[in-house]
Amino acid sequence: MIGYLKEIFSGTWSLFVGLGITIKYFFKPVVTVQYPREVLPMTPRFRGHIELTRDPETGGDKCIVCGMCQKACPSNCITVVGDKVEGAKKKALSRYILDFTKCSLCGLCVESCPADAITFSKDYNLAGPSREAYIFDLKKRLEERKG
Amino acid sequence: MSAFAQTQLKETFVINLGPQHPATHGVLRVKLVMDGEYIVEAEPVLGYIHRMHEKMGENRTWAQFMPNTGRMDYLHALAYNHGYVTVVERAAGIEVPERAEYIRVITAELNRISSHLLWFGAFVLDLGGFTPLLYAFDDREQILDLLESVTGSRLTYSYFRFGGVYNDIDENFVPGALAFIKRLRERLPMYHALVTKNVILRTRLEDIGFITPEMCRKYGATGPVARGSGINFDVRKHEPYSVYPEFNFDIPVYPKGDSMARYMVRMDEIEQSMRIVEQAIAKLPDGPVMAPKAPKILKPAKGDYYHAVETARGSFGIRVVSDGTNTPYRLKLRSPTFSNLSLFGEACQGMLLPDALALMGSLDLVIPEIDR
Amino acid sequence: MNASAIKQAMAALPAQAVAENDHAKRGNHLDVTVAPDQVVAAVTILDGNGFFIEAITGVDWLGEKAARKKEAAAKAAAAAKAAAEAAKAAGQEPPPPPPAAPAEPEGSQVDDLEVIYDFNHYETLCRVTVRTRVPRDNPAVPTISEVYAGANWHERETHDFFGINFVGHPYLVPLLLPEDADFHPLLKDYKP
Amino acid sequence: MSVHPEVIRLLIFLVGIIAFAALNAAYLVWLERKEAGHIQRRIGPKEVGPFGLLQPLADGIKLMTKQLIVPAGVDPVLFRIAPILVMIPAIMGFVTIPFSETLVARNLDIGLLAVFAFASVNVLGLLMGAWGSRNKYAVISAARVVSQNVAYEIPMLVTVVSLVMVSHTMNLTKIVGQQLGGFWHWNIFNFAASPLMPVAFLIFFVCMLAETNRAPFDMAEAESELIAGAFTEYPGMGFGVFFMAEYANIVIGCSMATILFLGGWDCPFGLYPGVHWFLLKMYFLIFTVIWIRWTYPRTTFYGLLNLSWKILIPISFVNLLLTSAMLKVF
Amino acid sequence: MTPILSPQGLAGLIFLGCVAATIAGALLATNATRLIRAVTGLALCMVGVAGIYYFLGSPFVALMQILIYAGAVCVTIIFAIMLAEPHEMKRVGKVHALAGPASILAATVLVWGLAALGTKTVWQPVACRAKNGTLEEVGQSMLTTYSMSFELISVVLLIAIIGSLALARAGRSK
Amino acid sequence: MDILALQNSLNTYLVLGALLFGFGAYGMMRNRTFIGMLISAELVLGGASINFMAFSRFLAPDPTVGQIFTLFIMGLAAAEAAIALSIIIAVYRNFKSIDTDDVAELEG
Repeated sequence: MIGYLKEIFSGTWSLFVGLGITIKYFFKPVVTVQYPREVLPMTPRFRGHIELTRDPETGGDKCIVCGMCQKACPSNCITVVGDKVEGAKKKALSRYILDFTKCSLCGLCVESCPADAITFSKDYNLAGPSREAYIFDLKKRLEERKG
Repeated sequence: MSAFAQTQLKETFVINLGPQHPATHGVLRVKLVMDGEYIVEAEPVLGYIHRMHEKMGENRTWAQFMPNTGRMDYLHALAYNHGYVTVVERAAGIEVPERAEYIRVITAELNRISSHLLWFGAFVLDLGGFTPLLYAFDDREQILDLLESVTGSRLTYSYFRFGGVYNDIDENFVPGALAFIKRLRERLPMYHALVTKNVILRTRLEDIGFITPEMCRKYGATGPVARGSGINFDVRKHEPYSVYPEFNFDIPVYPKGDSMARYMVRMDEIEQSMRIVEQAIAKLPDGPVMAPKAPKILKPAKGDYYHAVETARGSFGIRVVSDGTNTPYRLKLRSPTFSNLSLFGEACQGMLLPDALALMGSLDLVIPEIDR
Repeated sequence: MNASAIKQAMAALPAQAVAENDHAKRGNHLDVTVAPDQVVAAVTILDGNGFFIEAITGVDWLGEKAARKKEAAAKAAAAAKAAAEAAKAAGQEPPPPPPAAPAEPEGSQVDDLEVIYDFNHYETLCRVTVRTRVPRDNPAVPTISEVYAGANWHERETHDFFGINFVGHPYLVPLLLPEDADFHPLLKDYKP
Repeated sequence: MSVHPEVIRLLIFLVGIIAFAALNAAYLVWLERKEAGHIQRRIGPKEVGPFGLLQPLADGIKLMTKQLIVPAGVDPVLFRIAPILVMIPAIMGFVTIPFSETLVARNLDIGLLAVFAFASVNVLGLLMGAWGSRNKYAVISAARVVSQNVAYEIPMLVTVVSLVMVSHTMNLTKIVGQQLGGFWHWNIFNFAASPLMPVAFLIFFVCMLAETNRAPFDMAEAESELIAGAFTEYPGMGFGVFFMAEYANIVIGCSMATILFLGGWDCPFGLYPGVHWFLLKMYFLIFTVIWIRWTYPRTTFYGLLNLSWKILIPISFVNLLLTSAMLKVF
Repeated sequence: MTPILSPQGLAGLIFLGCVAATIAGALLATNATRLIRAVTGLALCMVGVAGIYYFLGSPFVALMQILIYAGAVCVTIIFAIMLAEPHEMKRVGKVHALAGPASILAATVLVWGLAALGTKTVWQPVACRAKNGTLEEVGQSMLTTYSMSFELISVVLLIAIIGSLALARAGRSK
Repeated sequence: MDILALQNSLNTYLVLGALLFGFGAYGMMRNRTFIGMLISAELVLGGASINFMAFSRFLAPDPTVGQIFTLFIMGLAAAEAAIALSIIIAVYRNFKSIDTDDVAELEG
């Protein structure tokens, strides 16, 4: 009989303890980020989709069209197209196609790049109306991205 | 048909639990033969998100397979990375700098805590309590922030490389990790007061959902499921890898074998993982984080190699068969939950539906890892 | 349970080969190769010694025999060449060309599928790998799901991926692949 | 043709009650989401209107614009009749509830009985909806609803009987009238009637939770087990009506707890009694109901029956005996 | 003619509604093709009867009627249907070709006889009534004059509980 | 006839009671399942109760009697329902049918 009452009491007490915890949190400030209103900055190492880096001297890309990124990519989402430039020894990048629908953001391409020509963007607000919207030409993006 | 099934009336009906069901946490389907609310037979039906990782491995280079490993168990991705890099390093004979191993252990253990926290929340959600899930998420976010600042990703890290780690930790990481541990130490008693000691939860977990040690052995259960049945088996102690022998930690073992035992094992493991992280941070040596001589193009010697790591869900074994080329000849991924789930059919016979769901939750299923 | 005890126990099986491995290098302690009909016996020994099942899988050795033959031929040719050169250097008559590459035993033109069973022990560290080989054109192995209930799913999975027929399996239907799948993706000659 | 004032009064009250029930249901959803949000350290609805106050409206419009699908294979009559059958008793329950001394639609002498009589019909509606859905989850849910309600009606009614013994009437207005004059007169502190009165209040409250299928006794719609239980097949407003009835039942249950134990419209300090005190107490109880839901995991079936048969029923009988003994003694 | 929009008129309207509910419910209960609908009919009928009790000056009995019939008996019956006939798509039962017309005939004769008997008889209203039939009086006489039958009813209920438990358990142990 | 004042006449109730009784009798004859018969029995009881209540309201010197009788009938009906349903379930366990004819055949 004592045990029975004790059990009831301890059980009920545990319930009240639970209520006490939740009401304490009820009065604490919220911890969520109101996402579209507030935007958190991404950490420096955040791996977004890749982006061509700007060469500070020429203002263009640094790509040497070696195709290492293309080879390193596990999902075959990179296509690098280069043109032979008259006079110059190296090829110049004409198009850098990233099929973002296939990309798994693993970062192997950035690691494999011998010229540091690609880097991760910090852009995570990606939305588009169609699949085609995710086939990026990074060269074009670089040109559009001023500064 | 089990003995239980035969003693019952043949008034059974079939329920399809899933593939879309709130309690299966993914696309798992369980075909239940029920007598009223009692389960007569249960047959998990797998393969709804089967992606054939093993074949993918045969079609890409050793390094290219790395992102796949984190995508199997997205909750404890770093352990999977760890298992894969270690087996390939073993095959190729790459020495890893000590600092890299320490960083691997620290991040993997933090990841284990995050996995257990998510499990804790999801498990209580299975039992009908929603709030603990969000409290656990609050804590888990802190870990994910830490890991993101180091690895650049929040879920599928692909952080480890053959011969080290991709990037050294930044200066904020160590204070951040210590602050997080302090915070979680303060929060854990709250979890216990809110959930563990709650009389409703206790009636739902205690003495229900028994898994015997013999069943574990026959089905190959590992991890918290086995430890909840009194089996002192943890790959980190049993078959030490990386720098785990350097650390002083306990393996929580609960002999009872009910759902509560598995719950307690995981809750205690959070504390043990925090201990490991603290010790590793204290001992963290200086030095490079990448082996200097790590080859760019890997061609491990012919032969087959096996390596197992302890993930949050049990022993993840990976067998690679190399033919000496730059692609694996065969990759076998032995996922712990596959074995753990296989005993569900036997364990839940004669149970009530809500108890069976509690049992299923206590197995800590991650469906992509089962289906691979 | 140490490896040598298991080795001794396994020695009773006919037609077996047991190799002790360097655990640090290969990740297992014991490699037991048995004939397909001995699998159940070998697994029963492990069961009696308290091992738990880790996994069952297969490996497709397509082209292995051809490669080996080629290798043997190359080796023989190289040996012959070396011998000839040695003889030439010694100023002797070149020896008669060696007989054609040693004929393989009959029926061996078909490559093998290897079935690998991994076992481990809860108390003491001892990983045992049981291997068996079956011809690709008739891959049939007796099931061990009678011994280890957990083998049921692993065998179904292996059946999915390799088409290996586990004779006596209670429910050998696709587990991970679609119910009506009749292809076996991990075979090396599988083209999607 | 002159219209009798009593008729007009009844009609006004009827309209008022329906409006009150519907508005309450809508804004209790808002309260529930907001409270859950803050307990979980989030905000809850905030986009529609200030503090998300128009969210119930948006939800209502959404539910109403959904197609009313009657799935193939269901019993169409039962399927359609069940939401109504759940809603009508919920509205009827309001008829006899006195919100203040004068604010009562129909002051029945046996108002207490009326509330419980109408509340008992609720089960029938749920049962029919679940059975009519021809969904296995719904049928399991139906079986649970019945056992739960049967098991909890007993301690609830026994507690209420002991209260009726104390107050000698089943007229709700009179029951409150006896408790007027400060919180020490309330039945919950009426130790002269039975020392177990606070416990009786707890029992009543727990039974009320179980009767209204609220967490932690929401096994009828246990979403992690039975998806949505009895409501699994209901689309749009069919589901909405069930939902409204559930909240209306909570309001009735909390009102009854207020009237029976907490002195109804009485001010705790004996000053200025009025409808505001009633609403304050009732909404505090509703707040507690929601608070409980977002704190505890769900019980199981046997846990629930154990609680009822091993704890609540014995204690409520002890309370009954004590009350009658005290009545005889004093 | 009583005006509709007066308390009496409304009461009359509601009374007619109750009568309609009773008859419709009874019709449904006896003629439905599915048992579950028959129970719905029974519930409707009993709610109607409860309304009629209300008009007969006894709200207490009316509410008890709702509590017991709609809240308990109908629920129990539905429960039994669920337990016993999970696949109740078939008709209520096999009926002999003659059974329908014959039973209609028999029932009509019965109704006509009873109704005629009731309406043709000249009832003698009592001059003075000792009591008003209030709840207090009901309770008092239940515990004084009719205490024996009250006790008997409780014994019957107890036996019913034990009996049904015994019956239900007997099948389970097989 | 004042259709809105019907509730004040005894005959209305007597006819209604007779009707319910008749429905019950008809259902008893026609239905061939236990549950159907049980429902019909409840109708018969309801008809009888209406008569009791009506007489008690209009004629009896002590109007409590009818009410008490009705209450007793309700108690009996509840007990009857409980017993009948447990019988039905027991029968169903044994014969897998709640059809009276099936049970009779199996017995013979």
